[in-house]
Amino acid sequence: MLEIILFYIAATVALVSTILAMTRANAIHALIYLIVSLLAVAVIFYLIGAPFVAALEIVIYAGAIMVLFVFVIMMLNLGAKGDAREKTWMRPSVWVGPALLTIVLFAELLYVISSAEGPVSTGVVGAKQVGLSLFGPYVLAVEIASMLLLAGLVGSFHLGRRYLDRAPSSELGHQQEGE
Amino acid sequence: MLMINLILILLIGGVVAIFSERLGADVPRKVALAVVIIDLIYLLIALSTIPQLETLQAPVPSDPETWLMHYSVEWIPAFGIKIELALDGLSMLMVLLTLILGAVAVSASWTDIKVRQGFFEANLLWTLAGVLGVFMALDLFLFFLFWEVMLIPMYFMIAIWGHENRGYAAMKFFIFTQASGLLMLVSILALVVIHHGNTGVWTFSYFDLLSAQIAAQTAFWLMLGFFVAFVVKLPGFPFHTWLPDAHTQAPTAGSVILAGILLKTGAYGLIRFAVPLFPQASMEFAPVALWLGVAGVIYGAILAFGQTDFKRLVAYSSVSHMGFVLLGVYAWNILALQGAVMQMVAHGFSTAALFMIAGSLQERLHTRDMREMGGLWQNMPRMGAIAMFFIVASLGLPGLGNFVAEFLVLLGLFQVDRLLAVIAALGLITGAAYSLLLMQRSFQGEPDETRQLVDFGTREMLTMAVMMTALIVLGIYPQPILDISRPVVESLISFSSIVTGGSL
Amino acid sequence: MRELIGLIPLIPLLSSATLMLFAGHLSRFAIGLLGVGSVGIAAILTAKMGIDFLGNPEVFKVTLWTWMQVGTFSSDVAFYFDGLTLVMMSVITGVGFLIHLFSTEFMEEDVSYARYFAYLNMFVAAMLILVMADNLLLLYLGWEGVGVCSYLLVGFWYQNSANGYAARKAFIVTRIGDTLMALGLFLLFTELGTLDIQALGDAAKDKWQVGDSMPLIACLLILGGAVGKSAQLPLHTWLPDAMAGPTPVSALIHAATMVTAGVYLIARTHELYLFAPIAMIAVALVGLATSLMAAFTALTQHDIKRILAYSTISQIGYMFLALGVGAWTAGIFHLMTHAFFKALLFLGSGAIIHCLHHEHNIFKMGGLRTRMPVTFWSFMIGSAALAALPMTSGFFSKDQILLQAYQVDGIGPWLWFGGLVGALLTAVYSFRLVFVVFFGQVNTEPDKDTGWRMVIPLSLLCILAMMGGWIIIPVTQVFPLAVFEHPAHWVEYVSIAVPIVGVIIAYLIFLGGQLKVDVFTNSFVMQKLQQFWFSGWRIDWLYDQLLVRPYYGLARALKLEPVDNFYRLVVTISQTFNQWLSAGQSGQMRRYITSMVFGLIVLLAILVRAS
Amino acid sequence: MEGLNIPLNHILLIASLLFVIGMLGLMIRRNIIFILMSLEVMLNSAALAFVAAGAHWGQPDGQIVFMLILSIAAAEVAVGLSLVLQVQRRFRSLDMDSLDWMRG
Repeated sequence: MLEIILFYIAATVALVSTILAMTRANAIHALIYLIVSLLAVAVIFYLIGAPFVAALEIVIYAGAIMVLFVFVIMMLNLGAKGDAREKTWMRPSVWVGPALLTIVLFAELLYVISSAEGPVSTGVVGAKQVGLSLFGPYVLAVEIASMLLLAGLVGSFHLGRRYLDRAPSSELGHQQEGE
Repeated sequence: MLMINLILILLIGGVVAIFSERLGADVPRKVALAVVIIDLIYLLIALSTIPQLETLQAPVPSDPETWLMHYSVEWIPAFGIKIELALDGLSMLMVLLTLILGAVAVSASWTDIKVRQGFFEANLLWTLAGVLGVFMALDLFLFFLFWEVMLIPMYFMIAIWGHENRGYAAMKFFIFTQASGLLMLVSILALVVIHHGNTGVWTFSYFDLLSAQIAAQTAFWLMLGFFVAFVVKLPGFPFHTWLPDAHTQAPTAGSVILAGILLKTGAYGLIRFAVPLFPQASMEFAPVALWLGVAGVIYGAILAFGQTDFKRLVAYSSVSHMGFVLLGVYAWNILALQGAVMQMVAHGFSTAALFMIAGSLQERLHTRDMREMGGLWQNMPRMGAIAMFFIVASLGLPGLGNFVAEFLVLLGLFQVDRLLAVIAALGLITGAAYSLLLMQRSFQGEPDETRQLVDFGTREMLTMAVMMTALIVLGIYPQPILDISRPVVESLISFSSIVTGGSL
Repeated sequence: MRELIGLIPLIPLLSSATLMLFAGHLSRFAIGLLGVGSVGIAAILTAKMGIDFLGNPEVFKVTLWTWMQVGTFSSDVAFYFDGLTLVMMSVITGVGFLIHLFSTEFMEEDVSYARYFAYLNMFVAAMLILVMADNLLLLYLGWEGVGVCSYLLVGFWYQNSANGYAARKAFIVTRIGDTLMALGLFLLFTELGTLDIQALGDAAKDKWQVGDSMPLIACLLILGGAVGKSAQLPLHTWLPDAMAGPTPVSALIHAATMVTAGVYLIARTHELYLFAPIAMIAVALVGLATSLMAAFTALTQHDIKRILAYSTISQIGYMFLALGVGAWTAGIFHLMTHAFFKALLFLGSGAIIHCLHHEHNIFKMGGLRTRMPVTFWSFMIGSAALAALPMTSGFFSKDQILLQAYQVDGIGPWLWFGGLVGALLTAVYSFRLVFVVFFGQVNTEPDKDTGWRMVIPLSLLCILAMMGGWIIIPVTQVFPLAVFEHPAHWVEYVSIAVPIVGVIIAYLIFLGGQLKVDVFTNSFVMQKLQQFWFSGWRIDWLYDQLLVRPYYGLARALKLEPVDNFYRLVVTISQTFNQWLSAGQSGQMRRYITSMVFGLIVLLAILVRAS
Repeated sequence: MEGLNIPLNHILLIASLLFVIGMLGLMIRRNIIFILMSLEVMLNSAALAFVAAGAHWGQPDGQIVFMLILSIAAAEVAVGLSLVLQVQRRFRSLDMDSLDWMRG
């Protein structure tokens, strides 16, 4: 019974903080709400019997990835001017249309998932089981994930270097004239 | 092997021509001329070994062994694609015409081309190679391949060395031929698939596909695919509009090849493929094709009359003349078909020569606009006299090749449909109108004494002499040509009449 | 000897080719020698053949080679020689030789001397082929060949655009007739299976009945060709304009030989015409109408050559009348005498023009009788023959025509009467010409007199024009014998008297001045009528409005290629699609995402429906 | 723990709500940082659905897909953020709408 209440609280927190994260003007504020949302999702993971995933969610998602965001936002140094501009971009004319589309899509999803029945979980699937499948039938997926991460590493290393600044901006300007 | 060699000599000659440019700007044209002439001599030597009797023997369309030459090796056995070449009287005439006009074309562009001569001559030779392939290939896949091969170098010739509006003209030429070629490809593939469905054999060979059994409705659409491809090339009304642009913008050699040879591939295709492969469907379609032919004859002549651009006028005259070929093919009796073959040969010479004259004028006057010409006879009497010769040839003066052709076509057509023959005969009158207008506007009239123009020199006179001799011989003693094509034409007619159970 | 018949057209042809190829390397004397000599040799050979033939009148045929043989169609390059051929060849080479000789003087100052003789020799060759041809296709070759030579010679002085226009008009108008004739050939071949002239006659006897529609159509088509070439109504308009060419050309081509080719053609194919009586009547009516129309027109012209041109049209009309009434011998006879006296008149006018600084207007001439006596006498004799005054050559031939026309059942007397009116007019206009040009006061002084190369042809032609009527042409084997009953004597007397009356009228009006016609001619109606006649009955204008202008308009309207509009439409449509689609490529990420979402919604909806 | 006794479609409802919110953010935000964040939300919601489905069947496969998604998210963020840095350096702006050179 407690878990059920906890679940609905976590779900509410996740939804509210995500909505707030999407609508904030200040990037850091938004990020904090996002972290909250992730943590709430981690709680849900734990509740539905996936403790290993809950841990990963907190450590890697809320921890590593979000910190990356924080670093970048700090490097960009957006400031108050950026916030003001964000506000001007959030006019109703911008979001009414997308919102309608979103509602339609949600309605469709609702229709689809309404047919799902049964309890969400019947027991805990622990780290051991996950590890066994991971290096059993899913070993190829592990390899793919490692390749992907390597590619991400190389890509971000290359893109992050400052010497790209020397890339001929005149050439880019030229292209623009050529349009 | 001989036929492969003919094509290979030209293809390799093209490569040699590109590299020979390093030896000097005027080397490639000499190389090209040498290559074409070697090819011609090679062909003549090979032909001389065929006994006279055999050229007069009727080849059975579906039996390659009765043809003058036949060569076949496997290429892609999985689909039954072979490298299959064959030569009968009709192809032989066309191949000879191609090589002679090829040499003429090289001569026509002797001084015309100022940049990248090597590549130009290479394109010229490759076009010739493609055309030879088209005239000799009897595997439909190979035929289609050569059909495309001759198109692309020609596109380059117009697009790179053409005149002021070359990009547009080259693109138009390309799209028209390419799109119609794709229709033909669809037809070829459908034909092969249907034949496979009936017999379980994959084959692209003309000889096998002749006997394919196709439902009438399907045959009609397949025939239409071939017909459109060939009529665009011919060009027949109303698919002719690429021609005036392409001709006007092409360099002289390009126009010579285009008018002299490339258009004939369309006519050849109709005679060789479109009708024999689908005799029944062609018979049903013949009235439409004949009306298109008549429309081409008259429409081309009227538009030629309205032009002020020398080359455009000649281009429209081609439309008119090739209308006679279409008439000849679809009248499908021996008179008309022989006339169509004659027209292919004679028009090749007369129009090529007119384009050479147009090119020479443009080189000297830097304009093709006839409103800026006039009285050129005074400045260049030799060119004037030669122009007069070819103009009266093109208007169908008896004693020159074109007359024999037009007469036979009309006579053959008259036996099939008198009304059409009467309308087509109007083309003789309108033909005279535009031809003489051309003469009047360019060479006659008020001369401009201040012009300093160089008359034709020895090289040009020699080239012209070749074509004039050819036209005179065709005009007063056409029998050798008629004898060469007669067995082919007769056997085609009898073949299709067996299939349709009657005359077309 | 017979095998050498091929040489007769070949020699002028070779000479022509030589002149074209080596024009720059030959002296003027050599050019003249070659040009005149080749026709001279042809004339000598013809004379030899003629003498042989008269001694032993045997028709023969020489086949040189097969021209084309396709399926059942076959045509040889073969020459057929009979009396009719002989007459035509004699006229062509004989008169042709004299005109060539005349030309050497007339053209001596022209820069394109060699070109002139090249064309003229080629013409003689083509004309010989025309008359010698054994089949209609070879005849057609000569037929078109003379057409081109005529075109080349009319437009000889190409520097003047008007000449070029006249030349083109000549060619195209005759081409209309030629095309009709070509259709006639197609029909004949399709119906009778041959184009060989003799075989056609035989085949016709087998397959046709008199009065069938096929022979009628075929004969009318052939008549179309003849009408074009011989400048008869309604295709006569080119001939007056064709006078733009050098005058000896007018004499040779547009008076003596080429324009009479139509007469020859109908005479040659008379066996077919026998199956189509209606076509014969059509020939007669065309001839009569033309001769009257042209005679009226000639009466009002100022230009000496135009007068002669209309007179030629009119005289050929007589020949057609003769052919139409079945008087083939008379028609051919008139063809020959006409060749003599009309060549004479043209050469005479050429001499005048030559000596009078290229003056063409007869009212600027006058009093030349004493200045140019040879020319005067040539003109007198020529005009007398033209007017058919008794004892001249024209008298014999025209008289025969009129008398035979009278014999025709039904319309005969009307034809005869029409012919008489024409004869009267002929006498008036021809002597109007003589009186205005040679009598009265001198308006323009000639700057030179005729040299021997002009005098000799003129004198010889004078003799022929006077005596030609005594020649008996050897065509009795060619044509069926006409059943000739001598008509009442009064008919004959009237026929003889009418030309004399005409001359007297001309004298009274134009020379003596006794007959005051000013009041009459100045009346409003007559003024209008004169203008109408002067313009050639407005036929040129009519064609201009009905055919030439619409054709030019059509060509101009179509110049920009309306068919291309369809393809341009295809291009425009694909460009429009291109614009639409590339407008979607806005570069705005959010829009892409939005459209992806939209797509997602649609896909999901499809999935939901499907499940 | 012996599982959670709530209907599966409730958790799927949460997941889809999170997904559409992320998508809405993707569509309405112009700042690249926010776009990347929205992507994170969407990836996360998808991961939630996977894990829930896995839990429903008592299988570890859902969790494995979560880990795949995690690595994708990590790689994506790494590359995306370095791109953000480049964009900021070159254009002095993070406005997605101004980066429309690919306009057709």
